[in-house]
Amino acid sequence: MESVINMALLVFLAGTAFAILRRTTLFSVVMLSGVFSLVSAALLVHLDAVDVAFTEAAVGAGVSTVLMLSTLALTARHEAPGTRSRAIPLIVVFLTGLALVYGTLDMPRFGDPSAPVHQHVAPRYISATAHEIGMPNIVTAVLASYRGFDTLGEVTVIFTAGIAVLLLLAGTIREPTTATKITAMEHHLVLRVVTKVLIGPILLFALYVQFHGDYGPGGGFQAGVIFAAAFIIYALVFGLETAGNALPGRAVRILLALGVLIYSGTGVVSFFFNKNFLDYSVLGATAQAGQHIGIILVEFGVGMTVAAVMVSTFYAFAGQNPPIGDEEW
Amino acid sequence: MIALLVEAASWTFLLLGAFLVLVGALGLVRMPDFYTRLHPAGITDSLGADFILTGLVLQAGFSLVTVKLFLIGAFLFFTSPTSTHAIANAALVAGLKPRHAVVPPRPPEKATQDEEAR
Amino acid sequence: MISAHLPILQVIVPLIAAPLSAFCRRAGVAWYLSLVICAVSFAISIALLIQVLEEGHISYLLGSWAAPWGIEYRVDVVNAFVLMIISGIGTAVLPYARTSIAAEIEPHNQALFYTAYLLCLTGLLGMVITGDAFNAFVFLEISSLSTYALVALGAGTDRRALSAAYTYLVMGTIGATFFVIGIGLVYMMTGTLNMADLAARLQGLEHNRTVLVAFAFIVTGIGLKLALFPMHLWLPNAYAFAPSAVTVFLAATATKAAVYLLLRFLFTVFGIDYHILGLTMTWLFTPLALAAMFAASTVAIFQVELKRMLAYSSVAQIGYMVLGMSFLSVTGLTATIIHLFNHALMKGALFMVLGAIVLRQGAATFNTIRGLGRKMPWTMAAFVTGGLSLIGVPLTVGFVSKWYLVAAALESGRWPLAVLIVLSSLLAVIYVWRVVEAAYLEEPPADSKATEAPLSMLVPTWILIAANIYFGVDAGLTSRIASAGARLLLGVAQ
Amino acid sequence: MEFKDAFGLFNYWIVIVLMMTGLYIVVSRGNLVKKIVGLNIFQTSVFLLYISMGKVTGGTAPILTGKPEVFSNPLPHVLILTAIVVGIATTALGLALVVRIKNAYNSIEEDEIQKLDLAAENEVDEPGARP
Amino acid sequence: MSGSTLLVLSLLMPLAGAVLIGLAGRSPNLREAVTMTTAAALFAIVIALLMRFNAGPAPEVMLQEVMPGLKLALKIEPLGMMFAVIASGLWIVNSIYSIGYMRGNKEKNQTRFYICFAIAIMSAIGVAFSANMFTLFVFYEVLSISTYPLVAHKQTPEAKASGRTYLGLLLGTSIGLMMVAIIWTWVATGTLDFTKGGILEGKVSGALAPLLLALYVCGIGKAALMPVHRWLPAAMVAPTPVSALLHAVAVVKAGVFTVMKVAVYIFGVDFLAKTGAATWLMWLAAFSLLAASIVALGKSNLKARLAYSTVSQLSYVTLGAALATSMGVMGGSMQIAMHAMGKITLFFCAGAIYTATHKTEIPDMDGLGRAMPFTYGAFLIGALSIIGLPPMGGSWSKWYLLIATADTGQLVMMLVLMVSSLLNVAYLLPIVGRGFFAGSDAPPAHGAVHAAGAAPAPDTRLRAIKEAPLFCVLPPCLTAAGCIALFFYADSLYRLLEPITRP
Amino acid sequence: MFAATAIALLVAMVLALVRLYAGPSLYDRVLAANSFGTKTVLLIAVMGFLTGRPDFLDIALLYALLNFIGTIAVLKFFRYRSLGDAVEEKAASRNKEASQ
Amino acid sequence: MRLKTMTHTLGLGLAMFALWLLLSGHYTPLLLSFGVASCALIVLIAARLDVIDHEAVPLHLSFGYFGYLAWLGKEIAKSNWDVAKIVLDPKLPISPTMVWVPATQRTDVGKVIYANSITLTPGTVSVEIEHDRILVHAITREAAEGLESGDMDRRVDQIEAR
Repeated sequence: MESVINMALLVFLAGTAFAILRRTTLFSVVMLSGVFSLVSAALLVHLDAVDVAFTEAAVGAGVSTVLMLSTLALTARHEAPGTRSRAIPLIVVFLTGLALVYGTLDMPRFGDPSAPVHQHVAPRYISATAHEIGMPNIVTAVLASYRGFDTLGEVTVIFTAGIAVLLLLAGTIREPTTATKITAMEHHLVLRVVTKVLIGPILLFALYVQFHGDYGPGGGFQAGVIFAAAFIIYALVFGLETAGNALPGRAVRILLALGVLIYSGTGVVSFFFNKNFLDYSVLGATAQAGQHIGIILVEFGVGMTVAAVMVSTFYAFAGQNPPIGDEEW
Repeated sequence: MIALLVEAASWTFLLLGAFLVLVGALGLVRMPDFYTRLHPAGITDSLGADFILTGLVLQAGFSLVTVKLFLIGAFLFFTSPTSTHAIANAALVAGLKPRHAVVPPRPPEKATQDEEAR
Repeated sequence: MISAHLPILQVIVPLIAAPLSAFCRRAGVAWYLSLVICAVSFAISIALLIQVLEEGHISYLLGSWAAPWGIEYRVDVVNAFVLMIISGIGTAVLPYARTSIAAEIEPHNQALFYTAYLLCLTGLLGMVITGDAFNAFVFLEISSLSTYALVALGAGTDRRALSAAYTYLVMGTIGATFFVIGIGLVYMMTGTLNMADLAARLQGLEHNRTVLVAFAFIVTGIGLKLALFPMHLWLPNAYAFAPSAVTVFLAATATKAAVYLLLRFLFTVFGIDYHILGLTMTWLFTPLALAAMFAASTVAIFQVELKRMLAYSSVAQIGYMVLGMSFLSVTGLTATIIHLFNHALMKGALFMVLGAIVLRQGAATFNTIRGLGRKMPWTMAAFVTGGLSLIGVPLTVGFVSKWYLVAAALESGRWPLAVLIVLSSLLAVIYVWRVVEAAYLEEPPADSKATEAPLSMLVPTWILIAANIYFGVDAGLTSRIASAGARLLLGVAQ
Repeated sequence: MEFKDAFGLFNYWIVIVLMMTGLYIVVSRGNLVKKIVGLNIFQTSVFLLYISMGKVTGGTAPILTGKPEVFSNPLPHVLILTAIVVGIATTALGLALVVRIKNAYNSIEEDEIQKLDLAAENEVDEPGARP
Repeated sequence: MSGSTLLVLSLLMPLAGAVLIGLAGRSPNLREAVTMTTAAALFAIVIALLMRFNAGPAPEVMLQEVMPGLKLALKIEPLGMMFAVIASGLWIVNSIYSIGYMRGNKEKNQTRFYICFAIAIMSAIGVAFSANMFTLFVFYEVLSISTYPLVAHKQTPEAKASGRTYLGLLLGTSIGLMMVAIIWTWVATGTLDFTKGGILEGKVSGALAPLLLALYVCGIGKAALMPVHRWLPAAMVAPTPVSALLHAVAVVKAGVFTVMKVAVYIFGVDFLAKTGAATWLMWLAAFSLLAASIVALGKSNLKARLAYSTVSQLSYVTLGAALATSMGVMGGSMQIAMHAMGKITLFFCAGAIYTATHKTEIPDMDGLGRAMPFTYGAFLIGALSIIGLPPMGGSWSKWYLLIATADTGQLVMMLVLMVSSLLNVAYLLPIVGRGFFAGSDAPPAHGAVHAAGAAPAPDTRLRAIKEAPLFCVLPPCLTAAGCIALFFYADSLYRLLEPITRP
Repeated sequence: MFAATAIALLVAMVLALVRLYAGPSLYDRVLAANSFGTKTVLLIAVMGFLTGRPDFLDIALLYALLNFIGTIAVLKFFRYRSLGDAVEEKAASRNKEASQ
Repeated sequence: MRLKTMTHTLGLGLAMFALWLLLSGHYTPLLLSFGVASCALIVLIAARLDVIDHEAVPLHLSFGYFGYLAWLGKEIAKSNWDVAKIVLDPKLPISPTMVWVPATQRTDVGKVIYANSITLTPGTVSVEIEHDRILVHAITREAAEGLESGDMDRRVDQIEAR
């Protein structure tokens, strides 16, 4: 049964990928790519990677789609018919694929418990997390503590992206005009009411995910995305200007940086106890408690930066002047 | 005994739900135009989803899982008609004409109870 | 106490400074902060290098988790040297950047520019210092992402910066993804990500096909990042249209970090005994390096825009570095490592000169430099000196590199290669001399109002030029370090 | 190779097909948005490759339940979490670039942009030309 | 002052001169005074060094260890000492001449000219005193680069093209071939020091030795051996003092000097003789010698003819080295000095003619000798020296070379030398002859075209011509005298060089 | 039984994909994508039970949420050609036409 | 702050905390305090976003709402069955119709509930909402007529107690 679902989802993915290749309407492409993420997230759940699935769904199906749609709104709807030769790319890709297939021949079989990956390093995480970190979610433990520095890097990556988007787009954000309110969807009765009702629960869900990352799937990153989603939906329905008044871009920029500082600051604290960077064990009475506090702190930093980056990126994209001129859909 | 009953009920719900979802999807493919496709899609969203979730709730017994299943259900209950309405509305506004129905003309205004939007 | 934490401070000092600088509203404040931070970073790298030279390698456990379970920073003479190059250039660029950036970038972006700059520095330092394969990827991406943005900032003067940045982004991401695939495959066969641990566990897997493919993907991935011919197509435009200060920084550091990564993976992770290594070197790296040296230099000759000309020259120079590795000998690797340093010095200086010309003339083409030898004597003198270094004239660093490279070729008995190496450097004579001719032997246009570049740009330029000469006249230190690094990589006793 | 063996690799093969489809979209299409989509697919497929290798048959998600169970390997999950973030960061940046390119060139087709760039390059030769 | 200080000073002096010239650029008189003073001071230093060298142990100094084992070092040995004396001595004369020529022709960018000139002299001295092949290579390159602005001095398209050829060939061959050869030597022997008897023996197999020698000799583009001689005629567009510098003072001399050094101190005469590595070189030199002479015969441009003459004469030096005997080495080395003195005279004269009349073509110069007796007299002496007739210095070098061919039994070579001398006579003496005797009444054949127009009558034309300015005429007279002096004082030169020919 | 449900959902997903690919109008695609999303939510919920770890419903919840936001974004995109506050003449005029 | 807003705020906070307790499943002091902090934060943000009003916190709906839900469930089941039959019928017996139906609710929330109820019952989809009427697309004539009877409209009216 498991392999049937597995296969089915994989085939879905392949089908979707081919569809993306074939379609020239960019809108379809974007929708299909959202579906691709959604299916791969389902597959990730199936492969026991719940945290990853959580993230992939939030990112691939959520954030990417919104960003791509904004881009489409500002650029073009159709792909121009290709003029370039496709033989060379095909050959290159085919050879690359062939190389990879060749590489699979010596791989351990799928799901093989005796594969080398399951023999070294990972078993220790599984066996030691309970007493060293003291939280059920091993992924969070590894993410935030054993390989906490990777995650600091990850936060820096997302911070970089936030800064980069600001650098690229902040200069072309349009000044709000008096007419802007018209296009807020406020007059859309159903949307307005439902959104108002949902914002609270969405925010709550975000914070729930933020603080329960130790116990189940989730954590700062996912929480940040959901948190930002609440703002995005608010901005979609009530207009960017309203959203900007409630949460100004400058404040977002501060939060953006603050998150990274919280994370790295948590690491720096260890210095004062003459411990290595990111050694949380000094933060609490016992090493385990220290780890727990440390992880909560860094996850908080992650969440803050991620949410701020998402919001500021959305602001930057949505605030662009759409090009003049139209083309038929 | 009770357990067996619950099990049986859960099966029924799940299978019924699965059936409805399938029917909905089939309808989505079969129906001739956009507006008619909205209806079978609604099957999946409403009863299909609810049945499956109910079946799962019965499996889970009363626990945190139940709460979450319930929340999913509630969320879908709120959002799915909203989305459907929004899509339909967008299509109409954009000028997509139903193929098998005429958009009736706007009846004359009855009263001027304006300023509804806040 | 602080000296125990030097390895991590090397990375987190700029990392923490980056968000701090994002708070700065005024570009000037951000600039001061960046300058101080870069200087500190440079000091740290020098301290690390000294420490490493005295004590051998340093290992720093992040979060105090023991090595294969946690992430380890592992500093040895090779990466300490590269760290020094990166942070040194990073510091040298800043005084220069202030004037240059103020002229080339839209005002509202100037403050954030320094944040991106610090992030780029963080990324480069992080990917070089780390002893963990995946961590290297993460920091590689930090540097890449910030680089894309920095390159795109050139749009303030030329829109082509945007398309260049885009191409760079696509190619860079493909490269990074290949790298990740490769790491995934080796992880699959070994269960570890720590480089030293990987090296140990890859023993006995020499003929494993998965590992072989992993090798291929890692090499290709890094190859894309370091613009190994023919995967260099992103580089010329990216360098040509980025803001001048960014070009200086990138040309002098970015590919260096990638070359380092390649060295690390080839020699430390897969190891000199890896059966396919020799074949790869002989049949892949040597021809590609030669092709880079000749094709890119030839293309450089026909460029009108000087930045792009030097960018192509960089591709050729990367060919030298790769060729050095391909000899698999101490001398060859010494050539590669020392050329990392030397090339940073000469390209840094040359691009600085071009930046100064851009500042005064609006662009650096053969058209705008006519007669500049008289109008901007110091600037052009710097160009000539740097150009001589690029050609490999004695008493410049370029000569030192070439010396080791040719010696390596002759040592290995492949003397035709030696001839090819010097022949390709003759191509450099042609393109450098085109500039010299235009600047000195042509009269400036009558209405030319060009004046000498400001001191803030001249001084860093001449510092690098002086370094070009100094390390060309006294290459004892650099060649000792480089050869120690080469021995380390090859596992030869000192 | 036995059938069972081949089946054990089948998962990987499909993942490879996915990766290559993504890569093909990137290298063969000229539309800048579609390229980004292709990159996304490429990267997502790589994520699947990692996660596939972490899967243990009969295992379960690496969240301790207090019961002795077989867990799938948590490390690939951690790595991929990071990689996903990198992916979205790249996508956001790429799309921002596309928007700027559209503003500057009024096109998001690589071929047209190259043509415009080439024209600009040829202009440089003319005296006094400033790009 | 110690010998090593003097050595360093011999490099610093022209360098300091260059800097001072740059500073004094605003005032031509001051600038030229600085040049002259520097030249004189340098000559004094070199002479002091010569005396010290004759008196005791050779002064040496280590400047800098560039790479482990690779040193920048100076050391005096006979050949270098001779070269240094020639270069520094002729610089004085050349400076005087430059002042006259540059002012007379109102050249632009004179400051650049003098600066580059000083640097070129500095590098020539460096080449002369190099203690190892690396140091020599360094100065060799500096010399190439510093003379480039001199060659391209006029900045006309033609000058630029010549500059390109000049630099391209010199840098190309030196980096492309000589550097490989040097590194090869380094890899094979681990040293680059100039050592009596050579360093390669036993380190490089006999089969590879010719190849290595080929890399060296072809790499030394400045020696203008036939396939790589193109730069030399091309460089004729430069002002005449530059030509003098190139042909006599520094550049080509540095080239053949390097060939000599390589033959004597890197390969070692014995090693060359034993392996026969230089046999091909001997034939190439012979070919180059004759071919260049024949080409020279066909050139009607005076400077071009002199240039090809240089190509030919330089081959004598190479031939001397290639003969691989002590007499050959002696003859070749002497030829460096003798040719320098002779050729500089000829170029000075050519320049003087140009300054006075703006004529460059030999057929146009009929009868000029009568108007410019000093110039033509000097020219005659220089020509005779080049040809190798007593009582001019040039006869000694030819003599030793002949002995060498006889020693080694290379009768063909002996024949070549003789034929070459005849050719020398054929392309040099007619110039003098026409200067004094031709065209006294009739307008020159080639001048017919312009005589047809408003050109003044030949007599008035000739009468209008006077000797070039004093600064242009005095130097050739001095060097012509030098040619004669060298004949009588060749003995001291012989004694100076004698140690290198001893095994 | 979970398996049967899962398979039914998978088949339904295929059908939704067919509609998504076939279109023909863009609204059909949005509808199909939305419907696909709902099915994924259900599938994940079921899969949680199938693998015996039903405590991953957070993910399903997240999907439901994102599905909603995605749809709203798409619609806004259609209607105003921008996710911001752009005033778009054509959309406004279309609006008028449609309502008359 | 007016009393009404106060109650709404309080209502939101309490509702959120209840939701937290339901979701959390971990009742340690640490997490409970996180819960309280979270709810406070949400209320703060909601206030800043200006979404605390009777629409976001529909306290004014009477308990009749739950009765209505039950009725709606029944209706949904019925119409599901109808549409399923149509889909499975090889002839596809549809007769798409669009009609305006009156919406007599006083508040927007009421109208939204009505419109969403229409959409939730398969066979009818609300396409546009005007001041006092809703444009409905029905898959069959019968479904449209069922709505036009006004039964659902009235029931929604009733739950608007205040």
